[in-house]
Amino acid sequence: AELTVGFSQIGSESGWRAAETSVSKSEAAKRKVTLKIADAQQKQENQIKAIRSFIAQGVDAIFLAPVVSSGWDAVLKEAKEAKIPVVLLDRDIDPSGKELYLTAVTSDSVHEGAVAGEWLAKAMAGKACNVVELQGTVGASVATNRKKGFDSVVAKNANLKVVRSQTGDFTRAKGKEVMESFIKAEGGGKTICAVYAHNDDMMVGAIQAMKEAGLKPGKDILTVSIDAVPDIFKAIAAGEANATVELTPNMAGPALDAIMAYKAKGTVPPKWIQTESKLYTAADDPQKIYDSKKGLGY
Amino acid sequence: MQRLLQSRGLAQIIALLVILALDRAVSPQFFDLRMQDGRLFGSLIDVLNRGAPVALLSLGMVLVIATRGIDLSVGAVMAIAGAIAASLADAHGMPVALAAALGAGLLCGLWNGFLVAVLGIQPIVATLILMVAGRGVAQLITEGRIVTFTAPDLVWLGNGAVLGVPAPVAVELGMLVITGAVVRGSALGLLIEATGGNARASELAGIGTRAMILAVYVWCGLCAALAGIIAAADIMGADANNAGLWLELDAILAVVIGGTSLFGGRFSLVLAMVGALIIQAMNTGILLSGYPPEFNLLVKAAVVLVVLLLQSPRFASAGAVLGRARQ
Amino acid sequence: MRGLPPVAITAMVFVAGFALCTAQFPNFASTRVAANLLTDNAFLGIVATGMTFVIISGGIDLSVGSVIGFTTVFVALAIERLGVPPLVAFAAILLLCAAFGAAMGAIIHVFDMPPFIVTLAGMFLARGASFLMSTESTPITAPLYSTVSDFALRLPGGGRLTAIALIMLAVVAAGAALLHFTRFGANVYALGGSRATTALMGIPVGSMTVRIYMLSSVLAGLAGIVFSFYTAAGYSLSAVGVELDSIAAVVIGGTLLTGGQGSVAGTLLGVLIQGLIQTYINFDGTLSSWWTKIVTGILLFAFIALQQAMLGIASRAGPRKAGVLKS
Amino acid sequence: MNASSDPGSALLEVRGLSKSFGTLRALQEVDFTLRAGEIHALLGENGAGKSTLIKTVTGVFPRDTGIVRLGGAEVAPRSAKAAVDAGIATVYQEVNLLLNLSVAQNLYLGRQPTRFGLVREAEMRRRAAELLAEFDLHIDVAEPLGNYSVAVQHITAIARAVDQSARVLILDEPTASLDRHEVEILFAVMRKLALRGIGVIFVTHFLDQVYEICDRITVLRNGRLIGERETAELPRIELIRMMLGRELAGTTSERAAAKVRQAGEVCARFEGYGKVGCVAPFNLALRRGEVIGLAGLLGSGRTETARLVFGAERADSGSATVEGKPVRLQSPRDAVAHGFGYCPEERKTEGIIADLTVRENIVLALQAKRGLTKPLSRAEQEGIAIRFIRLLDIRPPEPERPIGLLSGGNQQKVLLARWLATAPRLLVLDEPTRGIDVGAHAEIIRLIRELCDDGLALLVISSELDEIVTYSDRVIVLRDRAHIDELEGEAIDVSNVLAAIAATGTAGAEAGQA
Ligand SMILES: Nc1ncnc2c1ncn2[C@@H]1O[C@H](COP(=O)(O)OP(=O)(O)OP(=O)(O)O)[C@@H](O)[C@H]1O
Ligand SMILES: Nc1ncnc2c1ncn2[C@@H]1O[C@H](COP(=O)(O)OP(=O)(O)OP(=O)(O)O)[C@@H](O)[C@H]1O
Ligand SMILES: [Mg+2]
Ligand SMILES: [Mg+2]
Repeated sequence: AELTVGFSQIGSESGWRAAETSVSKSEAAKRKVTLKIADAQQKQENQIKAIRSFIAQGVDAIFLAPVVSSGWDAVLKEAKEAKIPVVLLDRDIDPSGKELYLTAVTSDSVHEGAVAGEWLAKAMAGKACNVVELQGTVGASVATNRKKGFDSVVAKNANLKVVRSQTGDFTRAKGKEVMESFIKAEGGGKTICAVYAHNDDMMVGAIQAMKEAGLKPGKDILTVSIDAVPDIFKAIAAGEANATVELTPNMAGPALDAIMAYKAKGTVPPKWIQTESKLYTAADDPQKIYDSKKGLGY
Repeated sequence: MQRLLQSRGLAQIIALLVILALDRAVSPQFFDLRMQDGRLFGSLIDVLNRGAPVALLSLGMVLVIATRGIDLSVGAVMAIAGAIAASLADAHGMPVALAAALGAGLLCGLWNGFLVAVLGIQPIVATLILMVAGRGVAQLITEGRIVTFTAPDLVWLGNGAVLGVPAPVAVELGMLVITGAVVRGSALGLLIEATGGNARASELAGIGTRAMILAVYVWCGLCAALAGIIAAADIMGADANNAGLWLELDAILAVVIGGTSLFGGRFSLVLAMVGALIIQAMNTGILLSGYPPEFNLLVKAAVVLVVLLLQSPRFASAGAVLGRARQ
Repeated sequence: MRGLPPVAITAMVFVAGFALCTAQFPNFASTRVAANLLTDNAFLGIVATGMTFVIISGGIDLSVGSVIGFTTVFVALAIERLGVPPLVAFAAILLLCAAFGAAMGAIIHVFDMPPFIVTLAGMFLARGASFLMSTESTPITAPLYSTVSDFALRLPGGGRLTAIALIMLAVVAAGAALLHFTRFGANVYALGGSRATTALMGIPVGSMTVRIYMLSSVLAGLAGIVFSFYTAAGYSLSAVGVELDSIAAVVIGGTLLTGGQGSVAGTLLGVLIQGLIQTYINFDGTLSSWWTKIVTGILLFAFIALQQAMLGIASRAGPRKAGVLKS
Repeated sequence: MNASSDPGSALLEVRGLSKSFGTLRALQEVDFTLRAGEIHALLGENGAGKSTLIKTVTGVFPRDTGIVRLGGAEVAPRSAKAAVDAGIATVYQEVNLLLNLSVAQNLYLGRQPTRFGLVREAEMRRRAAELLAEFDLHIDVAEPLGNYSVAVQHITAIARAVDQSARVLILDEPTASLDRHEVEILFAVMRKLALRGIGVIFVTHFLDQVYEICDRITVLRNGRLIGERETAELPRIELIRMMLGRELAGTTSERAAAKVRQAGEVCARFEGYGKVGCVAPFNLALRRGEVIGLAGLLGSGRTETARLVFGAERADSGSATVEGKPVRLQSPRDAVAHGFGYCPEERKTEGIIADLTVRENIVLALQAKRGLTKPLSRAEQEGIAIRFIRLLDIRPPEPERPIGLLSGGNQQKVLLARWLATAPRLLVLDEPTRGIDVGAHAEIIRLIRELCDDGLALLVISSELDEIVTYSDRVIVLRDRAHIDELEGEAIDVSNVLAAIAATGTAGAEAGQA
């Protein structure tokens, strides 16, 4: 029989999220699964409401892209009581909920931050480097984790130093604004050696700010950011950005496979299906990646 | 009257100067200016430049508030206008993109005005509808993506310069002059103030209060559209998800800091602009200060309260009032 | 009685909406959906009750969403990090909220500042303070929490009337009694009619203002506690934008934003109507993020327009009150 | 002159009270003495400082200097509530109570009967109905106060104060919107209270009422005390001289018909004009240079007639013509465009725009008529404002003062100026002399006459029959929302109008309250 899966998506706060949604749809269509997507507009309470209404509708499985890590126990317990398997997408939840979901298809955002940090440590090769950091939305778990991962690398490399860190709310406009003020505060940008941004969108804005200040991003100031959205590859191709860490938008594909196997044959998937956090630089033919990613709905 | 206006704006001007002085204190190079690619460059310019969207919004908002209304949809209208401009710019050129975006702003304003003036829905709910749906419309246009463009004349609106003055600042000042000319050069200003002061009495004095209300919402929509175009031009792309998000609150704040009462009546365009600058000077100062971002909101809350307390007519006599423990 | 006709109309609108949903989705009309409506909107119902008092008194409280967020973080940290017994933590946070609301009320009254702005600063302050405490989401594992979240009255048909739904209904009932049957309630209406006149009639306007904002903040704190039951966690970004949801609920419930009229029962209906819209969209399940927003806006408009039309018909059918100018 | 020389009976003593608003010295070293059991008139021109004196005594305004003694003990109430607690109950001039609350709540706000903290609604209503019955008012006290006429609202305010007054009752122009019958009832209540030893302060511009009920009189002028006299010893002419500081030119109460004006052509005509539930269809022709008075009891439909004529209500039957051409009056805007003007009865809510200056209030209608694109220059505005401030003697003569800070009478003059500035062909005045002092009253009536001589058509509503009779060329009598009679020429006198109002017998006050 055909499967109906309810997907409680966070929202569409970024291009990456939009891409995840559209990739999920096409992956479901490929497998002839009916995907009901409920958009939570970035609110946990809406996600809980959506899950409860999926239970009320009696779907076959529930996908959850949790906006935060805590606070899911009660509602997931309800799903369990109703015998509906739950799969987490792109983020994990607190350990207390381990029993309540079938599997989690996620990347590790602490790891992503660490990958970015290690690239910078390698690029500097022991030279002293003042880093400025563009954080994501204050309080967002991705922001907290990507900071944590990066900081762990900085702690191990005495030559790296985060001199300024401010939130750019994951957006281009704020990324640009914050970078502008970093440049002013750091002597016209002369004392900055690298920028680390929690996502590519902020970096795209920061690159504009550097250019307008007469600096050469990618050369005067190195850049490393996370997500691997198409526009950053354009910048890498133009030599204006140096590195990005990929967060794949295809979380639903592996999740659907797991669910279908579980429903058909009762195969219990591993508790964590980790997606790769791949690092891209100018060495990876950025133009080609840009072309391949363009159509994905970023 | 001349004297009155000056004394009316005094508190705001002082607040702006104090905040600029604080900015200087956290960032010694705050007042440094230099030319960079034919364009003035420095933190002070950033304040004007980054403040442009909120300043434009507050130009429209101040008129709406003067009629006792409020417009929560301006952020969403910004997103719509930006999305339209960005999606049309490369294919159809700047004039078409600009006209379409401004036209959309006008329509949005007309819709809000229709709900408020004709259907008699309370302004805050009436505009809440567009605040919710409008961002959806903007995302529909961009399909959730960030739509980028390269059309140089549109990009110029964000990054270009007129005689060294960044284009957004020039647009901002131009709009102030135009709005001032329209509102104070005609009888509109007086009739708006009358409508906001007492709509029933104004109607009985022969003022077409509905037309007034419709007009201010349309103007507010236009200003918001312009702000949206500038925000898009600034990042050379339309970010429908985030453009103008929560800016309606900043715009309302700017208007109130500018001394216009939320209960309508008297308004001042210039002081609303000053209010927007106060907010941006504060934001820029926060960014320059190097404090962790967790403190941003606390600083903002404190500054807002202090600025408004200073303006409160009761502040001077506060000691006496508190002393007497008035009920 | 005061406010009854609009409430009756709102109730009819809700019933009509529910019937339409049922017509489209047969398993909509189940006790599960109905009970979910109450549980999922429990915290909203509680804040909106407080907001009703504020709005009827002619004010507004934008800080409630942040106060909920602050409360969840405070409670979570107190219980998990400091090992405070839950009930003690609850008492402490409610006291803190009371002080916070009282401070806002006092500033509004003593300095004669617009509530919109004072509570906006309160919103920044509370959200900023919760960032300072913790930016991470903290799970709460206290046994009380699982006891409460496991408790539910089972309804025939699979519905569960949960503890938090019951708390909400109790708050609404108590709020209605307070508003409609006490001196305090009458004074709230009086303030909304006219502050100046109320003062001249010998009502202590200042202490009333303080108490009204205190009530709103305490209920927001209670909603925060309920929210922490709902999610069993404390998170600094929870309940962002809830102030607008609750204002919309109050206004949809027939309370005038200008003050002086309204009811708690209407507010509950307003909350349920909003919940209905969301449930409908979730049942549909085909809407993209943007269509969700657009459809929410359209449905909001449809409800308000329907209500406005029915009110218009009701007032036309009734006896015309001489000398009342429509405005 | 110093009444406090008889200290045993002084109930409320005010000594050296001063109060300034910015540079304006509203009260300067005012003394005032109220004895127990007396009814004391507080008189003066518009803006003399009567209301300010009252509000300063009750603590609504903080005072600059001076002391107040109540029953020998010094009191300094800091709020209206404190004054009530001290035993001083007040009906303030501008108070309209809370229109959104029920009549009963308005009467008992803050002191509702309660049980276990809950308001005993039924008990409160019973008491409210009883209290109002003393004023011969029999209405449903559960209805919102806003559903009733201004008169009912005023009686409610008075009833509340009377019910609260322990020692002193202050009434600031309570009779401005009451008709004779209601005034009679009020006076009876005041006398009863005085007999109980309560001191009553009574502010009014009706000198007849002063002589009818007051024991003593205190006169203020420009914020200063002019004198305090026994009513019996103060001739009317002398009183007026004290108030105005000059003689009053001519008296107002004689019929001007001596000088028969020849009515001009019809400038506006209404045929079968009416609206269901508002006013029954009527025929009305307005001629240039003619004053038509509308007479009737409260609630008889006079205001509605005015609003229909002005387009503030849309007629659902009949037709209107202006200068012979058929017109549609869908809104006040249409009416203004055809040269109509309308001074509404509720000055505060429908007339003034409190935040705007006197200048802006004066030019408003003219500007609305000219349209958006033809703004009056600042100089033109000032010219117009100054001209009318002089013409109508608006005080203080400052065009840049917010109108909300003017005294009630002066606000009324500004509204008149607003319409005169538009050079209208038809002016509708609803209670134009309400709350206006004797001097200004005479001026307004003189103005009405002059305006007619200049060819203006006037439709005037007034509850003062004397006044209507004085200037009307025709009087239309209304009852129960229908035009029932019309008097013309020699037939116009007070007794004839009264007879017409009461034509079907005992309609009387009950008709107004139905
Ligand atoms: N709140 C205020 N602020 C500034 N000026 C005021 C205020 N209230 C009254 N005034 C001014 O004080 C003067 C006295 O006004 P007041 O209201 O006491 O007059 P009044 O004798 O009661 O007149 P009326 O008979 O018209 O009611 C007036 O010139 C008025 O403009
Ligand atoms: N004494 C009363 N008791 C109850 N209702 C009244 C009373 N007087 C007036 N009303 C009601 O108040 C409404 C308003 O009357 P309104 O004042 O407009 O009439 P009016 O003829 O213009 O009288 P006036 O101009 O003298 O006040 C009417 O609907 C009438 O039914
Ligand atoms: Mg007075
Ligand atoms: Mg009337």
